Amino acid sequence: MTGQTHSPIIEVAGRGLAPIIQLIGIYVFFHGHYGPGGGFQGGVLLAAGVLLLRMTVGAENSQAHVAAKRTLTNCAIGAVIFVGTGIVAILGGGYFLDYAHLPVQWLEPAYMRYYGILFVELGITLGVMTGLITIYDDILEVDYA
Amino acid sequence: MIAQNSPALIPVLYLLAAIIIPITGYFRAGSAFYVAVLTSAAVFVVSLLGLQEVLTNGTISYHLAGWMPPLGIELVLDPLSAFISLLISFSALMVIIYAKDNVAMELPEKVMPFYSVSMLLLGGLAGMTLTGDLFNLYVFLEIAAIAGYALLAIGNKRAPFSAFRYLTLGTAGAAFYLMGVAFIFISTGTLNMVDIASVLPEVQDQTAVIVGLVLIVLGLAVKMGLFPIHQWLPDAYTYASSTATVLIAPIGTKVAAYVLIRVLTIYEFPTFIETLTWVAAASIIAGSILAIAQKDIKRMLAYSSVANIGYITLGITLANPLAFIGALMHILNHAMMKLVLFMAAGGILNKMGTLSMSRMRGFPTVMPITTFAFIIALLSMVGIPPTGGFFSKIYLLLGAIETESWFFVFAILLSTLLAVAYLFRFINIAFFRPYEKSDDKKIIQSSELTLAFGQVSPDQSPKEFESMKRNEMSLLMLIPVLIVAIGIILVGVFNGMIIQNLLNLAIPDFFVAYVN
Amino acid sequence: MYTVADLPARGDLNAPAQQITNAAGTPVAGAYYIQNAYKDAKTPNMVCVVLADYRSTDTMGELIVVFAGAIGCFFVLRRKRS
Amino acid sequence: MLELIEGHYAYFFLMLLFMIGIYAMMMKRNLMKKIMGMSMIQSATIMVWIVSAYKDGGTIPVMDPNISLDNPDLYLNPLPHTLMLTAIVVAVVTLGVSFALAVSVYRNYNTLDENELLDRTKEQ
Amino acid sequence: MHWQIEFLLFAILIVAALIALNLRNLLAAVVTLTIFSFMVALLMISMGAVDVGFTEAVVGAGIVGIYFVAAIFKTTRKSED
Repeated sequence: MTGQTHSPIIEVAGRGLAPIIQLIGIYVFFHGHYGPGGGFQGGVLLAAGVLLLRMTVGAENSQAHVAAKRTLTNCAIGAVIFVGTGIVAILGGGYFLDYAHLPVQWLEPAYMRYYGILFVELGITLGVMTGLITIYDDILEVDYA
Repeated sequence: MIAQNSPALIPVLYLLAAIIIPITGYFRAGSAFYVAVLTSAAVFVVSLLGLQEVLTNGTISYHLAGWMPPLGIELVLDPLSAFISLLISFSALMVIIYAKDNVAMELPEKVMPFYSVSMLLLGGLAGMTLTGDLFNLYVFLEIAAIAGYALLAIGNKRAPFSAFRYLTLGTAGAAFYLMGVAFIFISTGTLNMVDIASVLPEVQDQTAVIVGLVLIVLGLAVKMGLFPIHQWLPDAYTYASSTATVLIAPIGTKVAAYVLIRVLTIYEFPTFIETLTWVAAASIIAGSILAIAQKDIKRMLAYSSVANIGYITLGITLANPLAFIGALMHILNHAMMKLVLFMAAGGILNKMGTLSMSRMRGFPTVMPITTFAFIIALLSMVGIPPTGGFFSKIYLLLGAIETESWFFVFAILLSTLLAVAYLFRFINIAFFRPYEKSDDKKIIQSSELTLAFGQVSPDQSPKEFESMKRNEMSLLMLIPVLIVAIGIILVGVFNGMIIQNLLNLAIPDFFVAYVN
Repeated sequence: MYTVADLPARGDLNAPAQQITNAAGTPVAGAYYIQNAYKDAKTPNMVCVVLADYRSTDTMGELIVVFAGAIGCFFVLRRKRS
Repeated sequence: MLELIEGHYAYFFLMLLFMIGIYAMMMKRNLMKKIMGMSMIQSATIMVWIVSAYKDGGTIPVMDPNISLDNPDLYLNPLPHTLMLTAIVVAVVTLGVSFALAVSVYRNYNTLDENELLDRTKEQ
Repeated sequence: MHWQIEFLLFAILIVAALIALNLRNLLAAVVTLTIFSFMVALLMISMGAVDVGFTEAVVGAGIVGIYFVAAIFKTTRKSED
């Protein structure tokens, strides 16, 4: 499973499907405000695309797509985006995670919440995607050096 | 501003440190420790400020995301939660300082993730302490639990399996908790604790509400390690690395006990909770008896944890002010005792290479200062007057006598006698068995981590050996042990002050306020 | 098992969780969210608003849990290659 | 009686599922089977919340310009949905950590059978 | 008509759970568990929780399945009970 498969059909199908899954993931992420979807589902779909590549073309060959040694750091960055937003809101004089006190005063509060949600969901997407890939890599001991 | 925001800052700073550590660790591996120490110190200061704010201006209710409580999530910093969060941040600071040398010795390859995971554990526990929302409590509980599983899984060969058993039990406990919350939510329509308390008189006679409480208590009992479901605790504590045990043992189970107080406060301590008192009494007796039968120090301490969590639960469920103060005092005392005992045990394991009681001969001459701290903590566990343990037991006893429940008085006294037994067993082995020459050989052979003993050969002259035998823990490990050991005595001396100024305020309103 | 029979029936509009104000007079969160989610954040998907605004701390906890799982697995499983 | 069943059959099924999960966690000897039982318990708990959010005649909690927002009876309750979104994530990550521990156990003992593991941990 | 479909889904759910627990071959059990997850997702959608149903479908049938297969690949495929 960590190695490359020997069947060309599987490999071609994997290579072809993974970008489509990831495209759907991005769509789902941005569609979250208007219908079912959002940061978490988008992140899971993006992660599923990467895992499909990991399984079909082999862990070594898919390193160029998402490197195993960077996933944990990226997951942390995703979480920092979320927690950092909250801290910035405290510095802006509000409660923790109060988007109405973010330092972008030219927007009216409702739209600040709108973009605040979008920004936070960006953090969720990045964090969930890389976090799930990290767990998979660790279970299968994908080499990361 | 810091004091006003302290309810949010206490957990969030820990979590922020946890996620910053991998990022800085990616560039410089050695930075993890400094981030962790700085954060623990900062949180300690913040929780001190928060406590001061609470004592002067009353309870802080912090509305996360700026929404009023039934809509948003509320964090509550009242005297009780301020007390517990101060305790958490204090022991966190001590443990993180202590951990530096120990982690470098025990887990040299995993320094960075260790600090990150321990920060997650602390953040989860602090969040559990402060939150006023039942579902948010579940989220923080899971953060703490996942960090705990990971920490306990590193250790000797048997550690992953014991951690796995803890995981299955803990997940079942969390599922029970969530199911209980679901029943309460369906019957009351709200998740905020204050709100539930105000709705509860209308729906009190529905079975769903009561079963919800029972399920929540069952879920928490797993986390606390009460008697019938305590099996995960000794295994997990014994096989894990000593740093992880030091981090989890003093505060992990106590926070679950504290959450029990919070949940029972919603219900104003219903009478059917008396069953739990009997469970607690069984826990005290069984824990003490099993502790005596153990050969390994860490295992003995783990079983005595079961007994002590029994004391705390007993104090909570007796539901009168005296016993309640006793329980809170015991949370403080027991956390400090376990801090010293497990820290010392970690040092012993590193220097002597063994934790088996029967091979402790000569241990006082090798590590005199550690022995001093160890004995103080054991005295506190038994309840000898100048130490803090005496006063918490006195309050528990007074509480039990006030409700005229003589069986519980008997259980506390019996357990004290048993505690004396294991104290003397240790003293007997450590001080009164003659120190034999052959023991040196044993120590040398058994200790793989030996640093100073490495050059000593058994054939050297006794005098030469005497001078090289002193093998204390490193200074960075010794300082926290001594601070906490002195703290135990200080808590004993100033117990009246602590109770009057802090714990009296923490008693729920429906108990008659106890004036010292 | 016996307890669930005592719960409000499924889809019951009179269940406590579906009211506008509860027995003690405080607003019930669910109904408030439905009425005000669009006003407060201009976002039609109520679940999204509740997730990322009203109860954003839960979501932060969720993300931290994912991170905890990732670093927990890293801590438990990853070892230096010789 | 029939009303009771019609209103509550979902709860009964879910309690049954919860029992099955508990049974699997206690009785099954293979660690993977225990993990499966764990995921069943979590699913059952999540479903109980979802059932509690259902309203007769309510639509999904996404704003529809044709349906008035003022009458909350016309939309499902979004709160349990949100909470369960979080709970699902937590469940998945717990499963991930449990796999990590199971793999770690297998590395040390080369078996996943609980009885054998208990024997081997005792004899040392 | 609505509640009959739901009843059927619940029945499949329970049966899938029991089969997953009783299969000796862990890989087959995992596939059955994926069916179980998918039934849960369908039930959620039939109760109007589209977001949650979507998540459960993506997670339960996708990620958890992958993790299970990965863990079984790393350990063993046979089960004693």
